[in-house]
Amino acid sequence: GCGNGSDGGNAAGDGGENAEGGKNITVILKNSTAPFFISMAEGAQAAGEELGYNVEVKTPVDTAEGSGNEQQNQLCDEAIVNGVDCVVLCPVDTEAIVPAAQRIVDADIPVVALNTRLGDESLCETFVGLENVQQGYETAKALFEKMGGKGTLIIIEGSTGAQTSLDRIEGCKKALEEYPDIELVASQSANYSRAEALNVAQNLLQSYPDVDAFFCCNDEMALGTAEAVDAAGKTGEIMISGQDANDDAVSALKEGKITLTSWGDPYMQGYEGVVAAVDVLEGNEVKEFYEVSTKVVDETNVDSFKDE
Amino acid sequence: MSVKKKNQIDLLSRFLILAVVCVGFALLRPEAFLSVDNITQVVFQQTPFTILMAFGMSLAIISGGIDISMSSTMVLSSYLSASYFQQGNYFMGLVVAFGVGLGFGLFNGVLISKVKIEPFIATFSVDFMALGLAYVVCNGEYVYGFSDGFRSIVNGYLIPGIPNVALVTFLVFAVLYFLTRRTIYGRTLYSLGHNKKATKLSGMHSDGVILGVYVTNGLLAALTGILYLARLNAADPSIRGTLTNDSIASALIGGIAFCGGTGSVVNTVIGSMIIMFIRNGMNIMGVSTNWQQAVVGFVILFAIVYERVLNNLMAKYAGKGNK
Amino acid sequence: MDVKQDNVILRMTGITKCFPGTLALDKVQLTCEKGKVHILLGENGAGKSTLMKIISGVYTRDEGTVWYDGQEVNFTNVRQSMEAGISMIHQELNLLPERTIAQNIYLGHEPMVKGLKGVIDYKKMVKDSRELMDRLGLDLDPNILVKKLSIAQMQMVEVVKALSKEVKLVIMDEPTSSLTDREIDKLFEIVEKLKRDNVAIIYISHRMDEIKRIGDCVTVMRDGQYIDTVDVEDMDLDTLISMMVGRKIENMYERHYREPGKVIFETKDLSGWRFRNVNINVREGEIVSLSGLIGAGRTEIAKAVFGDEPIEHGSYTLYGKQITRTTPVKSVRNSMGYLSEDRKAEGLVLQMPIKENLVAASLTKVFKGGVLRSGPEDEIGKKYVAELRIATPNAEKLVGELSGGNQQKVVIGKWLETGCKFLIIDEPTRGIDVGAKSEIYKLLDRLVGEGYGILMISSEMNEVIGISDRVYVMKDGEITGEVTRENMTQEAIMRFAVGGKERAVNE
Amino acid sequence: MNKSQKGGAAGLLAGLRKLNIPGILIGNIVLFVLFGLANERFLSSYNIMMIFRNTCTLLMAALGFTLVILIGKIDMSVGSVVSMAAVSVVVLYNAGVPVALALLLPLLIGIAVGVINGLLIAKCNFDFWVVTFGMMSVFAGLALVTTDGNTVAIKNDIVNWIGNGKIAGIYVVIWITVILAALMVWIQKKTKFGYDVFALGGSQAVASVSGINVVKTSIIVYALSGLFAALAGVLIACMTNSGSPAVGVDYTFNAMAAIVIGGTPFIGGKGGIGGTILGALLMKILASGLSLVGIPATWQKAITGFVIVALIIIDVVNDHRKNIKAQRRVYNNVG
Ligand SMILES: Nc1ncnc2c1ncn2[C@@H]1O[C@H](COP(=O)(O)OP(=O)(O)OP(=O)(O)O)[C@@H](O)[C@H]1O
Ligand SMILES: Nc1ncnc2c1ncn2[C@@H]1O[C@H](COP(=O)(O)OP(=O)(O)OP(=O)(O)O)[C@@H](O)[C@H]1O
Ligand SMILES: [Mg+2]
Ligand SMILES: [Mg+2]
Repeated sequence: GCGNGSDGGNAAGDGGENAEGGKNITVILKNSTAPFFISMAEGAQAAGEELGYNVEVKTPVDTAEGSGNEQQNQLCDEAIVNGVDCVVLCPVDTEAIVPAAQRIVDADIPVVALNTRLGDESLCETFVGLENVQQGYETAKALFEKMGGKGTLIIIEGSTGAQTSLDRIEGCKKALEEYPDIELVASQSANYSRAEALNVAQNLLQSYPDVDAFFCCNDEMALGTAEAVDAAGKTGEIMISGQDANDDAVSALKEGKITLTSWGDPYMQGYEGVVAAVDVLEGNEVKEFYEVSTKVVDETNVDSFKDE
Repeated sequence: MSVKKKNQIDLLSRFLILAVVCVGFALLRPEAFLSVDNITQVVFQQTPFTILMAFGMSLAIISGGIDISMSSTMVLSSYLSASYFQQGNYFMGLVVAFGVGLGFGLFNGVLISKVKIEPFIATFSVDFMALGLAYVVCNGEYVYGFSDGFRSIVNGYLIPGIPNVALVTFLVFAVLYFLTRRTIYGRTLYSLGHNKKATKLSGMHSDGVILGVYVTNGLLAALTGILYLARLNAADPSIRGTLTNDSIASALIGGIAFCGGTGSVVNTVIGSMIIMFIRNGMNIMGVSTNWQQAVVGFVILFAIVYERVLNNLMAKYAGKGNK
Repeated sequence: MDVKQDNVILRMTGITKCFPGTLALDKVQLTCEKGKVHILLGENGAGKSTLMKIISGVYTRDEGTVWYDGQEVNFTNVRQSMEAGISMIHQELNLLPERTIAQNIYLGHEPMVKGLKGVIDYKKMVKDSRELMDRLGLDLDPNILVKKLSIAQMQMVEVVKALSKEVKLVIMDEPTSSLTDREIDKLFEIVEKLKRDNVAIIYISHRMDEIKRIGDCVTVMRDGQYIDTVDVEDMDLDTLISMMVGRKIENMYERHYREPGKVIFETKDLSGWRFRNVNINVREGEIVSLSGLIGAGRTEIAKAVFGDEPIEHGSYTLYGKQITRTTPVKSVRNSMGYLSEDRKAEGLVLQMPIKENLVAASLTKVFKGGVLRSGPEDEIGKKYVAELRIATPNAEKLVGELSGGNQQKVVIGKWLETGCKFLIIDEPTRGIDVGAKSEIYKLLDRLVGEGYGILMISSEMNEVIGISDRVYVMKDGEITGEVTRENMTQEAIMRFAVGGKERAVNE
Repeated sequence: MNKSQKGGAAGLLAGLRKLNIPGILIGNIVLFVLFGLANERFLSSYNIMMIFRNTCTLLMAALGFTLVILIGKIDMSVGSVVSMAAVSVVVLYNAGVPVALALLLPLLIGIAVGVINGLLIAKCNFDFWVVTFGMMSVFAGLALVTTDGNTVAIKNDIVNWIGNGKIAGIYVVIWITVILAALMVWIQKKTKFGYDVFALGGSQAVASVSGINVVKTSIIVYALSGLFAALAGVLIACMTNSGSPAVGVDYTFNAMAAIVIGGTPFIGGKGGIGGTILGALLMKILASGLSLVGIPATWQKAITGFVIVALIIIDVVNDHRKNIKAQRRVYNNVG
């Protein structure tokens, strides 16, 4: 790609600068309703304001698996049509987005990958985000420590095939290797949904009433699982870990319904994503990977983790 | 064979499928599946939500239509009412929730009965509207944490041993069964499913009943939404999930024919139970979630073939009896 | 009856056909000759259509043999019989409303582009249809959609369709049930021409007057059984009818005329989609007929009055109540009944039991306070099955399993049960056998005796003249004349129906 | 008649009415103009090509499906076949199957699903909703199982060329879709098979007493529905260089919507593929336009719903008006 911030030619043949004269950055996220991504969008917008760039955040209309990628494809083309200067892309589907990313690159628009990697990493200037594997690993490790290094574990997976979910499971399994006394007894998907997690966890609790902990691939499912555990009257006995530290999960953590979660700071991810894009546009040197730190949140730092 | 008898046999055959599913899992994992806890949990806590939504789908199908907007109406109404319930303003919560349900139900009903739009396309568009508005309203602000008082409408026990949500579902079932089987409303509903024109020309309130069906569905969606708030302790757009598909599947597996005019809410209950027990059993067995949908599909196909075989056997038997 | 072997085109013997629950045909035989019109006679449900459908391959027989054109055949689908030169006009209209006349005429045997199998030559199709229609005297554009035609025109298109291929045997199953005299004449001309071309014709009709007009020989069937085959010349109609019904029917059109009472129904300049400025009235104890050619707009009046179609101008009074806008619900409440011309699509719910159809228009009686009491429903079912002599073991049977005449009785029962006093009946005996007809006429007579006012729409002249007190005649949406019982003749009615107002007045 | 002489807008409108342009086409044009006015980039050649490109897969899935609806039935399994085909291309290729076969075998899967549907429905007389819904569940599940839920990438030049290459400046997928759509329109309008489809939709009874082989025609219709759904899946695999088991989820309902908006009602027997093309286009124009003129994603769904309802209402009202007019015309002509 071209990292020098020139307008470049693009397929629509239009100049990239808008009326106010600032440069345009389009940020394409996965969805418009999850708190995680709304926070990310806010971060991106804030960075744009600070740095004097026009940041436009676009998301697919449907949050369901099926249409997400198709609609992101359309948004990529729209960015080309609008002749923006840089695209910050957080793909729903790592692999399926590659041709669309290729089209952006072919139109001489640089791409910054955000939060989730691209299937073909050569297409992006840089990746801003966190290592989900690492996040999963650290969360799992913290959970296992709390379990005292032994006991039984159930994994509640996200939507089958979702990259984030796969990575977090991989991280968890890596941690499992270090704790030979912890036994993984079951692993089932609840499609990132609170309602489904509630049913799945209830069902699994029938099979494994003595399970010691649930490792859930996001907070929504952790909250669903917490309700199942609560219904079984085992709150506090069974540990539950989530991911993302969204507001509901933080409340639940304070109530003691879930044990821990981890914070990937979506606001910072969005912010850093735009900063990286600006770096690219201004010709500054960019690293291959801007890592946003993750933090395990438990009852000790639940009130302060965002300030640190 | 009289209609009544044939319906009874159909129903019985669906019961048998349910029994086979249950016995199968019971043999495979008796200790987990057969526990009283597990069965009551599936029947009293998980199935009610599917059943309530599937009731609506069934009413629409019996009347010769379909309603795919219910799950989105449910999401929207639960969102809009959630904060009232959280603040303890139950009155406003109920007004808002049922108001939204009523509004969308009326809208559907008018589009279908007065404007004469096909039920699929009408409810398809309304589904877009309701879900779209839910996205707009929600805007990432989930509502979490309800008082124990509120949550007890699901988890509490007015009658020992039976959670309130099951009680509510049973009441809805009883009302709907009565409505569809014992009242003018029901008679018109079934008549409509078979022949709209003749129903209208007999001076029955056909438009009114169609309107009634979709309004009922809106209200059912609102009710389910409130129950979900209490069960999940949160308002969450992902609850929509696969409910539309599940409710169609419940009606189909339960034996409600899509051409309209046949089946009853009893079929719906059985259909929902079959699906939920399959889910439960497969979770318990630790089978990958990916297989669940395929298995539900196989059961649907199995059910029709099996029913055909049964019917043929019955006909043969009846034929012999006649000779 | 001796039959010259080489002249025989079709010979069926020992044909048996069983449907679940009914033995539709029991060892039936039939022999047809080239260039002859063979009439098939029998009550509703006697098995006539079933036998014909076996010939044309719609159904397959259970037992028996069929010789056709010199060899034994067993058609298992319609295509085979079509290719063998058999063509059938079915009892129901078999047209596609959304397709053009040409497409309907050549449905199933469309002309192909030369050298390209499977590609249709629409131009040729239109040209051929036009020729064919010209030949048969049907003046229509082959490119218009069939849904725009009147029922009579559709029926004529059916005839054209049947003759659009090389035929040796034409089966006509009640082709005239919805035709008026003018089209019937046209049809019979065609039949004569076919006879001259040495084509064999099997003809089914419930209109007894047609037997003598075109028939050569008659086969009578009853309850799925073969009764006899006779030459038309050798037989008088009454004997044929008693052979067919199994009893004698005396005085088909039995009416006890009385002095009519007060006016109960009166329209004032009523206009609607396809009629205008209609002024008619019906008095207590009267059967008033609306006559006219098919498509004159009579059904539209009935539908507008009942509330199924809008009234655009004018109004009507019913029992002193003035009505300008109504719906079926209100009409039933206003004590009106409407027996529609299409009983299967509009009158009955075929998949529901007899008793439930019987109470369909008076649900409040069996649903006290909206809730079902099963007692009254069963009683009503039993009552009408007995009273109207509906041929069924019980009132639980699905209406769809009844024969046409019995279905019609259920519809009548439905309206009787409402206790309405004003009844509009549209083609009450269409497709119904003589036996059932005479019973229906008796019933109507009884009803007016009890003070009912009846407005009857009928295309069958005999029945109009036979049982009505007065006749209004319509043409093209307007009432062109009124004929009273004193001067009620076919000619008087036809003059208004064909000529319209001016001519009738001038003469 | 006076009206058209008056000229001006009223005359133009009256003239347009006479042309009898379907509401859906007017809807398309109106949207095009509106979006064009709101943002001139909407009318850029790149964007228009992208709208066409985006329409391809939806239209492809709807092509065969339209025939199913024309015969008065439904095929709920379309979406699952789309997914299954997309996944199969990738899995087959990655398992070492030659690329041509990897692209063709999934089509056979589609045809097989269609034939099974057709046999169960037309031959064995099972309810078409139940059968196709069952098949939907089965194949949605199998697609998930095949890749264990993952999206799998495919790296092959031919595949990429089909999905992302161009001929004469226009995407290959657009060529393929246009050619197949044209072929289907031709088949539907000009061939015996097309005639039979309309006959079946008008009435099965009429078709069968007119000597049309109902069973065979139904099976072919379902097979085509499966084939085109599979084609859509294959195209998706080519366009995204990957196969994902969830890609087809929304295709069934979206295709149904495109078909119904396009003027083919569920009762069958009228309408046709021409309308479906416009219907599919309309859905994609809406999606692209709403986003391009800056309507927030959260609002787009609701607005799409409103537009569909509005269009359908216009259609229904129009139809109704035409019906009344036809009734009157008959009466005036006769009188
Ligand atoms: N498809 C069918 N399934 C079951 N029973 C049938 C079917 N078709 C006809 N029957 C029964 O077979 C018997 C003969 O019917 P058919 O239609 O041949 O009578 P028909 O002589 O043509 O009477 P109509 O004068 O009323 O037309 C009737 O009892 C009818 O109910
Ligand atoms: N010439 C026509 N053009 C279009 N539709 C017609 C025509 N004639 C009749 N129809 C329609 O066909 C249906 C049946 O018509 P039918 O042939 O019974 O004539 P009708 O107008 O109802 O008058 P009548 O009852 O006097 O025969 C009616 O609903 C009518 O709308
Ligand atoms: Mg008959
Ligand atoms: Mg009429």
